[in-house]
Order: sequence, then C-alpha cells, then structure tokens
Amino acid sequence: MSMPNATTLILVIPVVMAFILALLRDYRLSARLNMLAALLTLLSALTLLIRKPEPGPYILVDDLNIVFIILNNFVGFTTSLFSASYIAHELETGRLTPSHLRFYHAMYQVLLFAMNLALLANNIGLIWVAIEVATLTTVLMVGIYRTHEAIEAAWKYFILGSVGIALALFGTILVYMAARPVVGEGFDGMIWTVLIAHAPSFDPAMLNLAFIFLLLGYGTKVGLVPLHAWLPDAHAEGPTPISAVLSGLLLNVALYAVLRFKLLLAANNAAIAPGPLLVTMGLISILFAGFMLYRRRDMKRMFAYSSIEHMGITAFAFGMGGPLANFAGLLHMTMHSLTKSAIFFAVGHIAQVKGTQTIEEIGGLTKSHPWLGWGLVLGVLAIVGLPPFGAFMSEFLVISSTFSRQPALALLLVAGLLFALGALLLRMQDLAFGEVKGETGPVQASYLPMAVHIALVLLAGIYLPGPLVAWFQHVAQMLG
Amino acid sequence: MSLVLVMWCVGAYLITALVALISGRRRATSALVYGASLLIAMSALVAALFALLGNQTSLDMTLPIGLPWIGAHFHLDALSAFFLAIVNLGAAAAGLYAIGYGAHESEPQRVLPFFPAFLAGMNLVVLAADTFSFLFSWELMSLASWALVLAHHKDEDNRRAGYVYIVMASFGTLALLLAFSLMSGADGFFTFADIRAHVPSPNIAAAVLALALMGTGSKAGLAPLHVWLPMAHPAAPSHVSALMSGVMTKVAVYAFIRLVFDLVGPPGWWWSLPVLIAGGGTAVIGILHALIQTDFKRLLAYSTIENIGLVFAGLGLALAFEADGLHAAAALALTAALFHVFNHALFKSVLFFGAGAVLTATGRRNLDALGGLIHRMPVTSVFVLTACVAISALPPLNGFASEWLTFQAILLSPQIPEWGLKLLIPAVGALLALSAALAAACFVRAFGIIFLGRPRSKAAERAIEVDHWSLGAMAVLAGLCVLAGILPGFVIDALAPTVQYAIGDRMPMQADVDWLTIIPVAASRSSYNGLLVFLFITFSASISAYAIHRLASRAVRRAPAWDCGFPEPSPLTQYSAVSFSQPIRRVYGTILFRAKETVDMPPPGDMRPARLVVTQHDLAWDGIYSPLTRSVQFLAGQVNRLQFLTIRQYLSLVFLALILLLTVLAIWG
Amino acid sequence: MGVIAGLAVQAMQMLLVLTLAPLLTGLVRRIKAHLLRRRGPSPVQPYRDLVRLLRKEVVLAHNASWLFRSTPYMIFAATWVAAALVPTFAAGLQFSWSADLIVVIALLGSGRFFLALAGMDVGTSFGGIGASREVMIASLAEPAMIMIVFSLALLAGSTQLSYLAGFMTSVGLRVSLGLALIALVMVAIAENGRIPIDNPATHLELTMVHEAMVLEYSGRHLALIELTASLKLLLYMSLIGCVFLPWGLAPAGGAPLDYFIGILAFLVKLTIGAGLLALFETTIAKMRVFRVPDFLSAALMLSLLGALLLFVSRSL
Amino acid sequence: MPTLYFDIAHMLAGGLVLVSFMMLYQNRLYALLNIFALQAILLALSVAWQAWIQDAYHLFLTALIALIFKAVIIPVALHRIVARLGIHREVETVVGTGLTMLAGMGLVALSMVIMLRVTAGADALAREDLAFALSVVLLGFLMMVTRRNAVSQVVGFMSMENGLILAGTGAKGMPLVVEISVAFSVLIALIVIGIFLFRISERFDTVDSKALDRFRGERR
Repeated sequence: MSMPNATTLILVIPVVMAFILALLRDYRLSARLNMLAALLTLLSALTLLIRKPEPGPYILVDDLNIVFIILNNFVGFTTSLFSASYIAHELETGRLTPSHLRFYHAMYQVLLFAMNLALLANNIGLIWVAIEVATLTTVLMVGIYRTHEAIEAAWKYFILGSVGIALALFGTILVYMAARPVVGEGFDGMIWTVLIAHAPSFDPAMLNLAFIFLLLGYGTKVGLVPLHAWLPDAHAEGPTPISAVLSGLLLNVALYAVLRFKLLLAANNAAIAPGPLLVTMGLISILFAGFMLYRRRDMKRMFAYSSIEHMGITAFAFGMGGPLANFAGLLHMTMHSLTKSAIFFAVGHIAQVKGTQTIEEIGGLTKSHPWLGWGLVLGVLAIVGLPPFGAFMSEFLVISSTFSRQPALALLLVAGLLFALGALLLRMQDLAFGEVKGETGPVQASYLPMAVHIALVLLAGIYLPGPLVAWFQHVAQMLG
Repeated sequence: MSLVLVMWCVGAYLITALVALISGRRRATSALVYGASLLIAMSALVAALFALLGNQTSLDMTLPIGLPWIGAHFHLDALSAFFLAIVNLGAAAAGLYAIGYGAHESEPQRVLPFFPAFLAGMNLVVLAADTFSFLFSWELMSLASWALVLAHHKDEDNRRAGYVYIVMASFGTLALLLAFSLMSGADGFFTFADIRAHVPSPNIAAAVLALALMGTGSKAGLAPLHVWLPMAHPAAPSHVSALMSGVMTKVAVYAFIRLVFDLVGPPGWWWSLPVLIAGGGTAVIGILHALIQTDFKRLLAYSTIENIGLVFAGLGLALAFEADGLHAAAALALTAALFHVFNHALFKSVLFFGAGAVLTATGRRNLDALGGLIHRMPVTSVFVLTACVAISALPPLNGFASEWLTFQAILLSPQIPEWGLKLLIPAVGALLALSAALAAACFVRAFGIIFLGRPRSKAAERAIEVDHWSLGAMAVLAGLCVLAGILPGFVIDALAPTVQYAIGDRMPMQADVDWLTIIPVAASRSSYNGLLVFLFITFSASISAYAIHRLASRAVRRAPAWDCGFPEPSPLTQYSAVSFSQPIRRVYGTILFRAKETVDMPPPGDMRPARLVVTQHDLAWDGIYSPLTRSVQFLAGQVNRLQFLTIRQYLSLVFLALILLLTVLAIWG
Repeated sequence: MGVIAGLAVQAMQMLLVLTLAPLLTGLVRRIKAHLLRRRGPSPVQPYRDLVRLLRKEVVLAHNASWLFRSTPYMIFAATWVAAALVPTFAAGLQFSWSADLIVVIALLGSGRFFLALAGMDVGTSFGGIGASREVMIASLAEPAMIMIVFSLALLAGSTQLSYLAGFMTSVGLRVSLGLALIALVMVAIAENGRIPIDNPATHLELTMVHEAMVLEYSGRHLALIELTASLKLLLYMSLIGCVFLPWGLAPAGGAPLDYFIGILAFLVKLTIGAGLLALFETTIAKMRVFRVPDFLSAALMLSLLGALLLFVSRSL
Repeated sequence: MPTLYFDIAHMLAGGLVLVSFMMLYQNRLYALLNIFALQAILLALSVAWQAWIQDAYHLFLTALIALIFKAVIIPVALHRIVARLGIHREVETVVGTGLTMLAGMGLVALSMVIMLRVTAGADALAREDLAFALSVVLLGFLMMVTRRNAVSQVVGFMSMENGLILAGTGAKGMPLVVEISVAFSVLIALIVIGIFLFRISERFDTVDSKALDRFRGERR
C-alpha cells in the first residue's frame, strides 16, 4: 500500500481536521486550515477520476457518485474561501465569538465528512447514518446565531429532519427485508452493489413500500413540497456559508440517496415505476415555489425557495427518465449547485454591507457595489435559466424532451418556470437597480469564489467539454 | 466565404463588448466602441449583400460549442442573408449616429458593453441553424436589449419597462422552445436540416403555427402581445430604440418566416386566417394608439406596432396564396412584406434618431413641450420630414411602394378558392388602408407639433442643431428612403432570391421593364413608376414656381400672423398635441381605448382656470395583463399562507403525504 | 409618330384640366346663385380672382418657415400631376402607365399631408383646428376611396385607369357598382370640402376646415391653393366621369375627330356634374363637424359592402 | 421454531401497539410519561426475546439501552421539564380523543393491510413484527401531529422510534441495529436537551401569528 487510498483520504482529512479545528483558538489560522483541508479533500477527490478503487463492503465509487463527490468537494472548497472572508466580518460586528468560530469550523469539516461518507457509502445503512450526521451538524450550524429566529429555524429543521430520518430508516429496514430472502441474512443485505445485482428477484411489493418511506424520508432533506418546510427558514437564519452548502450540497446528497433507491426499483420490472412519484412531487415543488417567491421580503429566504423550485426541476427530469431528461437532470443539478452557491456568496456580502436581508431596504446595488450587484444580476439570470448560462441548456433539454412525450406536464413545467422567473427578476431588479438604498460602505470581500462559479456556469452554457458529456451520458444511461 | 466573414464579425462584436466592459468609464471608449461597431457592421453588411445578390448556394458552418453531441450549426441562405443585411444596415446607421449621440450618455458603462452584444445576438439569431443555438442567440438578444433598456435605471418607469420586457421576452422564448420541441420530437432532431426532413402531422403543424405566432409575435409586438413594446423601446437610449424598433422586430419577423414558411412544411389554407386578422388588427390598434400619444418616442414605438401589423398582414397573404398553390401571387405578397420590412427599418431608424436629436437638443420628449424646431434644427427637420412622408405611405417615397405592392397582392384575392379568405382579404385591405390614412394623420401631428409652429417651452427655444455624425446617419437612411421610393424595381429584384427561397417562386424581373417601371403582374393590370411621378412633380412644381415668380409678383412682406384678426402672442394658444388628436379620439377612442374627457369648468366669478382631463387605456393591458397579474398575486397570497404554519402543522403535511401514498399503495399496490 | 401624338395628347390634357378647373368652380357658383334666385358672379370670376391674387404681394407670418412657402407649389404640382393622369377626354394617355388609380389617390393624399403641415406651421389655433379636422376627415375618406378602387379593380382586374375606363364601357349594371358610385360621390364631396362637410364660402371660425388651414396664405400662394382646390374638384368629377360614364372617351391613337368628340363629351359631363353639385349643395344644410365621421363611415361601409358584394354577384 | 416463541413475540409486539393506543387516549402529561415508560419496558422485553430466539446476542445491548435510557432516564428528565415549565395540567390535544382513537384504528388497519400483502413472502414472525412496527410508527406519528405540547410530541417521536427498533429487531439478522438504536438515543437526548435549554415549548407550536410575522416577516 504505497499511497493511501483516495477514498480514505477523502474521509480521513475532514475528520482529523475537525478535531484540530475544534482545538485551535486563532480563528484566522483555523479559517486557513479549513480552506487547506477542503482543498486537499478536493484534490484527493479529483484523483478518483484517474484511479477508481474497487467497490468494498463499505465504500463504492462509480460514475454516479463520482459526479456528486467532485461537485461536493469543489463547492465545499470555494465555500470555505467565501466563509473565510465572511466570518471575519461577522467577528467584527460581534455576531459570532471566537468560541463560536471554533465550533463552526469543526462542524464545517464534520459536515463535509458526513456528506462525503453518504456519497461514498456502499451500504444503505451507512448512507442513512451519514445523512443523519449531516443533518445534525447543519442543525447545529443553523442555530449558531442564537437569535429567536435562528433557534426556531434550527428547531423546526431538527424536528422535521428527525422525522425524515425515522421514515428513511424504516424504508431501509424494508429494503433489507426485501433483500433477505434473496441474498440471505446478514451484512450483504445492505450492500448496495449486492442489492442492485439481485434487485430483479426481490419482492416488488416490499420494494414499493420501502421506496415510499425512503422518498418521504430523504425527500424531506431534498426539500420537495410538502416536505420542504424546514428549508426556507434554515437558509434564511443560518450563516450564509451554511445556506450555500445546504442549497449547493446537502440537497444534492439527499437527492443522490433517492436516486440510488430509484435505481434499485428501476432494476426490478415488477415494482412500480418511481418516475411518476418524482415527477409529481417535482411539479408540485416547482409550482408551489414559483408562487411562494412573489411574497418574499427576505433575500435569503427567497433564494431558498428558488432552491426548492430547482430541486423540483431536477426531480422532474429524473422522474421523466430517458437519456435526454436524465442528462438534463444531472446537468441542472450541477448548474444549480454552482449558481445557487454563487448567489449566496453575493447575498452574504450584500447582507453584511447593508446590515439587512430585507429586500425593500436594499436597492441600486449595481451603482453602489458594482461587483456584488452585477454578480447578483448574473447569478439570478443564470438561476432563472436564461442563456448564456448552463441552466438554460438543461431546461431546454428537459422541456423539449418532455413536450413531445407529455405535453400537459411540459406546459405545467413551463408555467412554473415562468412564474418563478417573474418573481425572481422582479426582486432582482429592485435589489440591483434604481436609487441606492441602505449603507453604501465598502465591503472587504473575496469575489473570487463567486466569479469562479459564475464563470464555470457561463462556460458550461456555451461549451461542455466532451469527456464531461460522455460521462454524464453514461450516468444517464445508468439511471435508465 | 461570406458566412465565415460574418462569423468573424460576430466575434469582433463580442470582443468589442469585452473591451467596452473593461474600459467602460473612459470618455474615449464611447467613440471607440461605436466606431468599431460601425466598421464591423459595414463589413457584415457587405458580406450579407454579397451572399444575397451573388445568389451563391447556401453555406453551412458547425462550431463545437452549444448543445453537445450536435454542436452549434450556422447557416447562411438567401432568407438569412436578407435579414442579415437589414440587421447590419441598421447597426451601421446606429453606430454612426451614436458616435455623436453616445457622447451625451450619463453612464456609458451601462450602455457600451451591451450595444455590441446586442448586435452580435441579432446576427446570431439570423444565422443559427439548430434549435438550441437559435433560442440561445434569441435570448441573448433579449437580454442585451433588456440591459440597454435598464441603462437609465434610476427612472421607475424604465425599471418597470425592463421588467415587463424581460418577462414577455422569456414568455416568447418559451413559446418558441415549445414550438421547436414539437418539431424536433422526442428523438431530438435539433438541427433545422433534420426538422425539414421530418414533415409533422397537420395537428402538430397547427400547434407549431400557434406557438410561433405567440413566440415571434411577442417579440415583434403583435397585438395583444404588444404591451411591453411602447414601454421598453422608448426607455432605451435613442440609437438603441432605433435598433429595437427598426431591427429587432424584424428579427422576430425573420423567425416567423423561418418557422412557418421554411421549417414546418406546406401550409394549410386556414393558417393565413389568424395571421391576417392579427396583422390587420395590430396595424389599426397600433396606429390609433400612436395617434393619441404625447411622448414622441412612445408614439414611434406604437407606430412600429402598426408597421409590424402591415408586415404580418403581408405574410398572411403570402400564406394564403401559397396554400392554394398560387405561387406568383404568394411571391408578390411576400415581396411586399419584405419590402416593407426594409422600408420600416429605414424610416423608423431615422425617426428615432430624430427623436434622439430632439432629446439632446431640448431634453424633452413630450410633444407639448416642443415646437418650432424647424427653425432651430433645420437639417434634422428635413430628414425627419422625409421619414414622416415615407412612413405615411405617400408617393413618391418608399413607404408607398411597399404599400402599393401589398394592395396589388390583395387585388389578386379573387383567385383564392376559399370563400372565407375571399371575403376576409378585402376587409383586411380596408384595415390596411385605414391604418395608412391614420398614419398620415399621426405623423402630420407629430411633425407639426414638434417642428412647426412656435416653441412651447424655453428648452425648445434654446434648441441647437445636433452634431454631424448624427446628421450623417439620418442623411444616409433618409437618402435610402428616397432612392428605394423612386427606384422600387431594384429593391424588388434584390428581394427576389429571398422570396425564391421561401416560396419557390419570384416576381417577374423588374430591371428589364423599360423606364424603370414596376409591373408586379401584368402591364394591363397595374404599373407604377416612382421615378416618373417624382420627376413630374418636381418638374411641374418648378415650372409653376418659375412662371409665377417670372410673370406675377415675387414681393414678400413679413408681418404678424393674421389668425382671423385676433392674433394671440402666447405660444400656448397653439393647437396642442392632445387637442390635435381630439377629433380622432372622439371618432375611435371611446371604444378602442375607453378615452374619457372630463371638463372642470369653474362657475362664473371663479378665477380658477378651466381644466380638461383626458384619460385613456390600453385595452390589451386592462383586459389581459392586469387580470393575469392580479390572479397570480392572489394565488401567491393564498399559497403564501403555508409560510406561516406551525411545526406541528408542517408535520401533519408530511403525515398526510405518507398516509396518502400508503393508501394508494394499499389500493393499487 | 405615335409617341409624338401621345405626348401631344398628354400635354393637351394637362393644359385642359388647368384651364377648365377655375371655370368649373365658377360654373358651380353661378348655378348655385341662380338656384338661390341671385344673379351671382360670372363663371369666369375665378380667373379674375386668380390674376388679382397673383399680382398681390405675399404677406408672411413672422415665423413662417420654408415649408410654408413651398407647400403651395408642392400641392399644386401633386394635384396637377394627378389630374393629368385621369383620362378626361382620351383613354390611353402617354404616361398613364406611370401611375394607376391608387397612385392618383395617394398623390392627393400627399398634397393634403403638406397642406395640413402648412396649416400648423404658423402656429395659430385656427391652423391647428383645420389641420386636425382635415386629417380626421381624410382618415375616413381615404380608406373609403381605396375600397372603391378595390371594388372596381376586383371587377375589372386592373387598377389602370385607361384600361378601367375601357372595361367599364362593356360592363352592365351591378349592385356593387351602384354602391361604389354613391360612396365615391360622398368621398368626393368630403374631399373637396363641399356642403355638408365644409363650406368653401364661409370663414365662420368654428365650422371651417379647409379654409382654416389656408387662413394665413395670401397673394400668389393663395392663388395656387385656390387653383389646386378647383383642380381637385375637376379631378374628382372627371374621375367619376371616366369610371362610371366612360362614353365618348377617345381610344388610344384615335383620329382627331374622336378627340374632338371626347372633349365635347367631357365638357358635357362637367356641366352636368356642376349642375348636380350645385343642386345638391342648395338642397342640403351644413352638418356639425362631429357628424362628419358618421357621414364618411357610411361611405366607407358602402364601399366595403360593394367590394364584398362583388363576389356574391360574381358567383351568381 | 416452537409456536410458543412466536406467540410470546407476537404478544409483546401487540402489547406495544396497545400501549400506543393508551398513549393516544391519555392526555395528561404525567400519565403519558408513565405509559411511555411502560412502552419502553415492553420494547426492551420484546427486543430481548428476539435476541434470545434469534441467538443474536448483540441485540441484548439494544434491549438494555431501551430499558435504561427510555424507560428510566428520559421519562424522569421529562418529568422534571414538565414540572419546571408547569404545563402538567394542560389538556393539549388538537382533535378530540375519540376521533384520534378512530384515526388510530384506521392507521392500524392500513398498516395491517399493507404489510400482510407486502410481506407475503417473508416468514410469519417478520410479518407480524413489521405489521405491528408499522402501526406503532404511524400511531407515534399521529400522536406528534395531534398534540400541541412539546413534551408529548417528543413522546410521540420516541414511540415512533420504538416502532423502528421493533422493526429492526424483527428483521432477522439485520446488521447495525445496535448502532442505530444508539444513534437514535443520541437524537432523542438532543431533542430533550433542546426543549430543556431553549424553553422551546412556547415556540414549538405557537398559534400567535404576530410572533411568526416577527420571525419570518413575510406577510404582504
């Protein structure tokens, strides 16, 4: 064993770093270490592209999760950059104390670890544990400001999350029950590779029941309506880096879990097709979020709702299935992670400069803070799916592959998109244009993460590199 | 060859945009950017004309960008070449004009980067040959123009205009996307070539027509999708308004022709019904609204709507004839429509340039604050007058030529077998004639109030002539108006390849008719010679002038105006814009825009001045958009309650979902 | 040879209309006076007026622009060209192919356009009143006119006047033609500002349309405008004549005798027209300005009806 | 296996469901807590029994946790909280008890229908266990939904979790059961601490919409 296995690195680095950060006092140093750890994790994740380890009883690396892993660690890294400049300001304004920050950084690494574990796990039990850990960490970070609103948000998140966890666990047990007669008792009954191999001979009825529980359980984390209730407040009240991570990553991880089990069902012909369920919940989420967006007064909460909408779109795409739609789903998920986190980067700094998140109290950003303002404008244009940004391509593919098969669904989808677009652009104009409102002081911010994300999204909208396309296509095939 | 050149031009546009982005605030940048755009547009124009007149076979190009596994396809044929020429002609003029006009921009960094990007977008739309790159460029065009509309974002109205604009634009894009996805089917034939290869079923084709009408109509300003246009076009800086009105709407026309005449396959006879009705109705509604506007640029925007109506009416005629296999007639109708596209690009640009000139000279857009500018801005007034005559479809200028051709096409309607069309087409003709007459009224009013009479404000008194760049741009376009008016034959022949491409037939060659007469169908039927008419008028005018000055008196005395014996010094006693349009308002207004006049006449002895308040509405807005927004807001309000549930209630949502799914499973599982 | 003759006929026509126009106006006035039991001025009075006006100096308002000064010549030229292209006594005029009926109408339209502008140029309230009323009237009259052209052209399959005249000799009686004729007469009345639309003999401020526009004109300019007005009247009469009673028109390249007959026929038509017009004007009262739209929209409806009825009557 | 084994397992599992019903019926907090403790004991017994008959001795650990943690520590802690918050008197059901019971019946019926159809393949023991487990889960959920007060909702959540443990142990040879039960105990501990620290009770299910406005100021 010359060099340590990349997967172990991905898991070990965050854990170790979490302990170190928990002990460190100097927050500047710990912020740097945080970035460093995220960077190292990202690098070791990238090595997976070169050499994939064989699937073991606990760890699995295949084309499906490698997409998520790399995305996860990339956004984790850029967010750590952003968070460094973010918390500095929080410390100045005294919203956070150094002791908070120790906790914060440690938790950040734990969160990365948990998400990586959930993505790498080859064991449905392990996936469940990892997602539970991720949830608990985020709960703690959402409540970090200790304000009434923050605690309420955290609490709501906590309760709904716990119920979701419970449901997911029940589903997991049912999957095991379904597997037991075929693969026999014991550990194999929870190893995903084994399950997918034998899935065709499972008892379909049991699988259906299991999927319902899993969909509702993990769907709570995905934020699909009507399981979404925790999401807006958690985004609005927590520290912005966490909002970015939640929207950009945690939702994806939960969606990934749902996809895994969808594969399981898809492999079994007798089982119900999970597609319609996903499509329905996706459509409901899109339309619901589209309407919800109109009455928002708080920036972060508004973009949280837009996350619900986009998770709906992604779920819709995967539910429709077929090579084009699945491709679109993967692309859209990636684009959403990048764009939404970029938006939250901008929003975080804006909120810091203006000292408020309320939309009415902010205006004329392109005049007062051109970088933040135009960054926000570009981000919103990208998130509502206008070219030249990547989301346009994915929405193009979703709609054009749906309309010829299910015109009615496509019309509903288009309507939802139009509503959401109307709302978001309205608020965006209020924020970015017009007379300057609120503080106009300078902001010490690193625009790098935002710029990088937007640049990537722009690039993806214009040119997708061939290998990436082939890879996505392969995954799309896999998702059937 | 020319396609490559044009693509390089697009690249150059984008680079210019980048340069502008980097060094937006410097003074010199403005001249640099506009000069560059001018040069690029010129070369693209040359390439387009070369492709159009050198009638070479269509060119293809595929770039490894855009939709993967297909790439971005670009294609240059006669149809795209014509519109490419239109786009870049307008672009060149706008660039030339803006070299002078742009110097007055308060925040150039909000205009300069987007101007070349806008041009690039329009070029790309015309060239794109697969659905993705088409929609991509289409939306790029919309976005760039949206940014330009928001250039003066301090103004509340402009922001509102920008918002309505981008929402409507996205609506149109989505409609087009649906239309395309109907044609490209589930297996994803995304390139135009594939789409042409698969002729859709009649129902699909009908749906495509409806969606295309919505998508392109919302961009072109077809009623009732026009409401954004009079808001957005005036909001932008004037040279951009010229581009949006004169060129971008034509790009939408291009999209319609491309979809309906080229891609979707042979038309059914009834396809022309909605197009004709929409066209005629739009023409009349647009010009009536233009007649009651008091803001010059809004007025121009509404008149754009009218002209779009004329163009679509022509397209509808072409569809009708084409569906019945009357190719010659269809060619005539399409030629008329395209001719009008060309004309409108010319004179509407001149008019917006004029509006910009007036704006720079006086800082006012409100008609009732202007007046007498013919003395202060003599050169501008000449060009604007030319454009006014042209847009009012008066001989011997170009507006009349295209209208005359349209009428000739209408007169061929008896050949159509279907009764519905037989009866509908003359009615549409009546609408067109009505809108032409109203257009004349509208522009008498506009020119008369702005340039004639006495100044109605200090600003108008102090106005001075604008710079030479702007005048040059207006001069070029106005000159083209005159040329196209007196030599319509050449234009018709230049349009022939495009018509040939779209219809498969063309009008008879006009160049070999002697005396430069145009004979659309047959000499016994009708013929028109702009040149001779022009010569006759000049000739007889000059001889009469000569004779009178020679034989009778030539004495002139200046004196105060007589005005029936009681001249009143105050300029405010002149007829104002509102009072001028009052008769029209009385005739048409009460129904069409629910105009209401309320007079507040103080009782005798009261010193207060009497007031006349006029209120008018856009029915499309009141009838469609307000209810729509209201219902969306209402639904939003209802849904919004879900934001305020307690945790227990949220839990019960989850619980209910679970129970629901379990029950479903128990029943059907 | 043919060309020479053609040119000669064309020139003759131009001179004829120019010379006859004032006479026609005078004739109408004269007949009206007689019907009103007045002696009235002699038919040649208009010529005297013209000469008098031409001799006078021009009094220009201070802020009158070049447009104001050049408009009389322009509208005169436009109307004259238009009148020269309507076959009065001979079909197949040399230059008739250079413009068809639509062009003739449009030429009158451009004349009106500039006249209205000139009315607004000085910046008096009356000029504005005149201009706005004029364009309002035109906005209804022109489409009606176009519709009339449609019904003729759809019938004859041509908008070419000479050809049209030739065709109309052969066509029988038709409902739609009757409607078209009525509509044409109504339009002609409106366009020439005759009673009941407008009263050429009044300067009563609130009722005048045409007179209000030309209020500021004087001297030779006024002369030209008067001449233009009478030319217009003549034009419409000869139009009605050549389209609806095209008998006596000399064929293209006919013998001198034909031309003589043609001229005679033309004179007769004019006299009859003048008589009818005078009679009509004496029997009817001037209507309020805001009744005018009803009058004209009636004309528009009639003409449209005529155009549509064509198909029906055709199919019969 | 001897039917006696099966009967005992069956009886214990059925007992859990019965106790859940008792909890639904009971709306005084102290009594509720006592009944919950009873359910915990029952759970411990059934888990232990399963461990015995499956020879899966690690499950004894789970049973032990259940016994100590759920049957003793948590109820005591909750007693303290109730006493401190002084909410032991309030009757805080949303819908009447009778209706709740009816709904509970429906849920049990539903779970029976589903499970018995679904687990046609599995052995009798697993079927019974799963069926009862699902009913316990649903009843616990119902309780969370129908109670206004934080403490009773926590109790509901815990009885849900009891159902899960039951299912886990019923699923023969299922790995990680112990770990999962531990994880859950942590979760519950956190919840209880949460209530204790943040006085959540008044914000857990407030009906004061003004307060909500303040928190998520999103009206209008």
